[in-house]
Amino acid sequence: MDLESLYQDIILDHYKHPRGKGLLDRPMGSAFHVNPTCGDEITVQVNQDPQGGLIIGYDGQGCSISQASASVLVELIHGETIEKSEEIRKAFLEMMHAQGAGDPNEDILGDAIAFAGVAKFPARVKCALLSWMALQDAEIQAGLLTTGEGA
Amino acid sequence: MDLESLYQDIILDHYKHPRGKGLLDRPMGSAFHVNPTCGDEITVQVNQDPQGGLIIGYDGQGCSISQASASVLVELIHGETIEKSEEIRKAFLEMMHAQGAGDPNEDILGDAIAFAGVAKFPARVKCALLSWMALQDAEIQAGLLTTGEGA
Amino acid sequence: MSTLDVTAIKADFPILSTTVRGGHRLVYLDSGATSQKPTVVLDAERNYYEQHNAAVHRGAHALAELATEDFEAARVTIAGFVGARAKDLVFTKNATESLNLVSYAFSNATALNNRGAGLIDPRFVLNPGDSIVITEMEHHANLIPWQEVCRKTGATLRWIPLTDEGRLDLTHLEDLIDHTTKVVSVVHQSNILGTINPVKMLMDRAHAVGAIGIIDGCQSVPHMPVDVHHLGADLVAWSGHKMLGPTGIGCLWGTEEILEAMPPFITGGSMIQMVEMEKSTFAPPPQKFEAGTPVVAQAVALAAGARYLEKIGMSAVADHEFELAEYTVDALNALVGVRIIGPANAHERGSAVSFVVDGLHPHDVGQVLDSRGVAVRVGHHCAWPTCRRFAVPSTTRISPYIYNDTSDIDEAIDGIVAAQEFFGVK
Amino acid sequence: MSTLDVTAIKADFPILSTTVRGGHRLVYLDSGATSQKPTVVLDAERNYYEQHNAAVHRGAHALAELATEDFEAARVTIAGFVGARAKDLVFTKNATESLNLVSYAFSNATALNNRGAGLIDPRFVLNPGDSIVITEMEHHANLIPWQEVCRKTGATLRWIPLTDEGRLDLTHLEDLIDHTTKVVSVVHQSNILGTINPVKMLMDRAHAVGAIGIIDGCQSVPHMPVDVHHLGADLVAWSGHKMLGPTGIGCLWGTEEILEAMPPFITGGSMIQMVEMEKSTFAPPPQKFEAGTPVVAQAVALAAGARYLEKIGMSAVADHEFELAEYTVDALNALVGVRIIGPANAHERGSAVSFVVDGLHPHDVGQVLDSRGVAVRVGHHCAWPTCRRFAVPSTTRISPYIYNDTSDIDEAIDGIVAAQEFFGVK
Ligand SMILES: Cc1ncc(COP(=O)(O)O)c(C=O)c1O
Ligand SMILES: Cc1ncc(COP(=O)(O)O)c(C=O)c1O
Repeated sequence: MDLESLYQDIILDHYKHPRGKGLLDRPMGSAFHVNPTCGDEITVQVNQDPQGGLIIGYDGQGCSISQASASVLVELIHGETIEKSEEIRKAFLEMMHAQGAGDPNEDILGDAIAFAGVAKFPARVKCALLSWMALQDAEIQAGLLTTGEGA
Repeated sequence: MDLESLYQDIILDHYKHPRGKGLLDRPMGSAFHVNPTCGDEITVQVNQDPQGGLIIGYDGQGCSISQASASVLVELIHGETIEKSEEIRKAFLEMMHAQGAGDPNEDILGDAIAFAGVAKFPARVKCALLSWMALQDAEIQAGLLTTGEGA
Repeated sequence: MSTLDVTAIKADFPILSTTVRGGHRLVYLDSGATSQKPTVVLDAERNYYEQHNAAVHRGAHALAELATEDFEAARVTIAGFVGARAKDLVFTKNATESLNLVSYAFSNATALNNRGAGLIDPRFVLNPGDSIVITEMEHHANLIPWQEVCRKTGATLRWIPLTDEGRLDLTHLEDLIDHTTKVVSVVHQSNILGTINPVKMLMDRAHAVGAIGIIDGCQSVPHMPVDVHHLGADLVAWSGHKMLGPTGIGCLWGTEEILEAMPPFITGGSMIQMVEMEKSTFAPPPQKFEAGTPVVAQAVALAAGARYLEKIGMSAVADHEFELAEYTVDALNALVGVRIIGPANAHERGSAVSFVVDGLHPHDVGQVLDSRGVAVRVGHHCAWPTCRRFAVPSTTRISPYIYNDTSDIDEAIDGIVAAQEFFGVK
Repeated sequence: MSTLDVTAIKADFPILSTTVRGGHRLVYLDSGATSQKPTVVLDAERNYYEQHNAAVHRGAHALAELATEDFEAARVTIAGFVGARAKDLVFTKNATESLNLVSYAFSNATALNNRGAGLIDPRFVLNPGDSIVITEMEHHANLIPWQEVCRKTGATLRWIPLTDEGRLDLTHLEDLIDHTTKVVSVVHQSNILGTINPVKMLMDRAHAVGAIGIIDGCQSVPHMPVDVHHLGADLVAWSGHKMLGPTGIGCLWGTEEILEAMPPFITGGSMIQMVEMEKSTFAPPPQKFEAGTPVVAQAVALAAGARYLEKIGMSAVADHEFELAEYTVDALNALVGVRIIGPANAHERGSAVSFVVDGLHPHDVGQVLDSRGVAVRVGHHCAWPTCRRFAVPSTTRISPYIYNDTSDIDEAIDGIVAAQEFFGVK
């Protein structure tokens, strides 16, 4: 097995140098998710600026994949509209469920495209998705999204 | 398979012409047993005459083996002392658990020796033992036997 | 004419070419109790152990991934077999556990509610005055759990009585299933009488009074096309070993909504979300109901059994069984001194046919058949109250499956006549 | 020097000669989760289906007799493996069910008692003020069932805390297990820490205060000689799949007296004495606890596994594991940046060894090992509170068995170093 296809340099870089880690002061929405099989934890929070741009905060502990994924999430979603955020989130989910097949859109996914290799490791897909699931819940809690939308 | 080795003539005869069937007026001990897999039922009752001889009554419904066995039981136990009754009961149990091997004592078992063939059919052993188990319980209830003795 | 190639099917079941009782060809007519297993099922189980065996849902290594994939793929297949989604299918060890899982939802919810322990769905809380409705033809597995729930909660058990021909007597249905009713749990196809019940109507009636509707599909899922969505039930239970699968696996299908609402039954590892010494939270269904190491190899093997049945086609299976039912019923009706317990015609009935022989005890009938290599079941078939209803201590039951043809039924019929002759009741 | 011929043993396990992740020899070090199966076990299961399969305890035909004999002979073998009598051994689907069977004895007895439903043994009735004592190193299977019992009855859950080296802190034992205590349920050998607990002393303390003593033997029965009578417990639970057996079978041993006294758990067919629509009475143990079609083929296969282990000899197995434990602990202690969670020496511990690597998450350690063909478990090992106690989110665990030797441990150690290098934490 090719460890490098899983642990792309971008992932290791985000893992070692997480972007935008930290919680918000008074979040509109906040969601805490755990991976019940390994105990990894993540809290994702959202606010919205007056122009409709999302403000994302997060904190957590876990493996390289889950932490790097959260860092990439902030980089991609921070400042975007809720519509754009949904577009990115759905593209990420689709990529992670494609088991390594599919044709992820680099324009939308940016650095997140590095996670395409993770999709080949079913046990790690959950790690990569942890923060994205929490994001959705935080957005629902903030009233920016209605339940069940997309998923 | 040899049906005749199971259904000895003696057994069929007892089945068709049960000896001493009927319940006692005021039994000292009475036990009702069922075979939970097929619903066969038997009630065995005991009294003791002034000389210490056992008086047995019974009623029941079930297959040829269980009913013939009860009839043989009455024939063997009726009028015997409790000690003799125990000797016979234990010899019968031993024969039924010998799976067709062993060397049953015809002097003690009389007609009951015909059940030696039944011991080769595990599913029918329970049928043959039904009344004998009830006998033991009835004797315990009558105070003629203490719990756990023998079994 | 049956569309099934029974000779070819028989060849797929190694045990059916064995002999018993000193050289007699095995004529297996006890599939209502448990079915035999085709080679593909045995191979699937063995291959799993020899190639992929590992703990599922837990490991991150290669084998654990393969084992998890096998297990969840099996869930998709078995759910698909009854028209369901994988996430609505719970694996248990047998149908009995499936039904207990449901009955315990009620006793657990009631106990928790009585102690004020959290938010409990009121549909599962039972009080004295509430009623649970079953039928007089239930297998013990769909009777005793409800008796126990009643003992623990004070609810009352009611049952739909039977007509003399072995069908549900629906005369007083509106009084039996009324506003006090919180559970209606009925067998789809009786394992002792063979009767096929109008379950959709009963489930609709259950829902009309706000009760939860449960179906025991043990004898229907293996024998006819079943789409859980057409049954109208909230929950359907059945067993793997009666549909070509191994022992040790049962199924419970439920609507997403009901499975979410039900409290867990067996608790422990793999069914949790978060655990502290003081308290835990639970995973969503189906995991919530699958505590501990699940029945992985059994699921993989059962999926192979489901695929085998699908290849034959469940409509073809049902047609075949209808023919066998008709043939058996006609043959038994033609015998002097033999009485069918249950519908004496093939209308709305399965191929399991119970009967009694005048002057002969079922054990003795079964013994004579057995001496000829014919395996049938004798006893109360875990439906003792049904026997009582028909005033018989027990019955003899012929229950064929896809690997039986009319020649097997003939063997049984010949055996019955032989028994009558042997015991001199003819 | 190990007395086990590991090369010969390996050859009996087909899966151990497969390769994973593109040609790597499989180094299976996840036996704490589930063991692999030798050919004799797979053969036993298959032969059962191909030659004897039928419903047990129910039929009167030839196959039913053979199947029943197989099943009950398996019970004798498996009971004998732990020095017990067959009649005191109950088959379940896994250890989790075994432990739930016990915990439900308490919640069921309490519910029945609260409704005045019959004569209930007061030892099983729990009230607010009563306590249940476990340890801080329990598997979720011996934690959550008791949490649930407490939620349903108002009893209080207490636990024996741990020392920093991963042993029970018995300082306040007399206060923890006191006159309020009705249950003491402890793990014999921890699946996460490897610690072997002084269970006899704990059971004696339980009995001194009149509590019922229960042992989770999941990680001891497969790994050392266990005679249930020497443990001093009332009940011992374990799983088949961790001792060479198939998935889908668990065991519960109990003293005759306790099994008689406990109310049933799962109810239905085959566990009854007499059934009417209104009420039922139950069979004596073990049948009372085995409702429905039992795990027949699984019992037959597990018996073959037990015989395989007996042939090796459980003392030899324990010696072998002690050596592997010592070797593993020493090797891990010698690594820079690696910390063992649990006893860091081989005294009173099993061969399952958990550890964390500074700067590396267990998932990532496991992934690197996996890429080299080494299968270990990462996560909280269903003992989440134990992880919390040691302030780690999860651990990596090496857990060998009879088919592993020191060369397998070496592969794991090399993999850990490789992981440190890959992630640049060394
Ligand atoms: C100590 C311990 N207890 C209980 C269990 C639960 O066993 P099972 O999953 O077979 O029910 C396990 C294994 O997972 C264990 O290691
Ligand atoms: C109608 C019916 N319900 C329930 C059961 C119980 O199934 P199991 O024994 O597999 O739990 C059976 C079979 O025995 C059955 O025929």
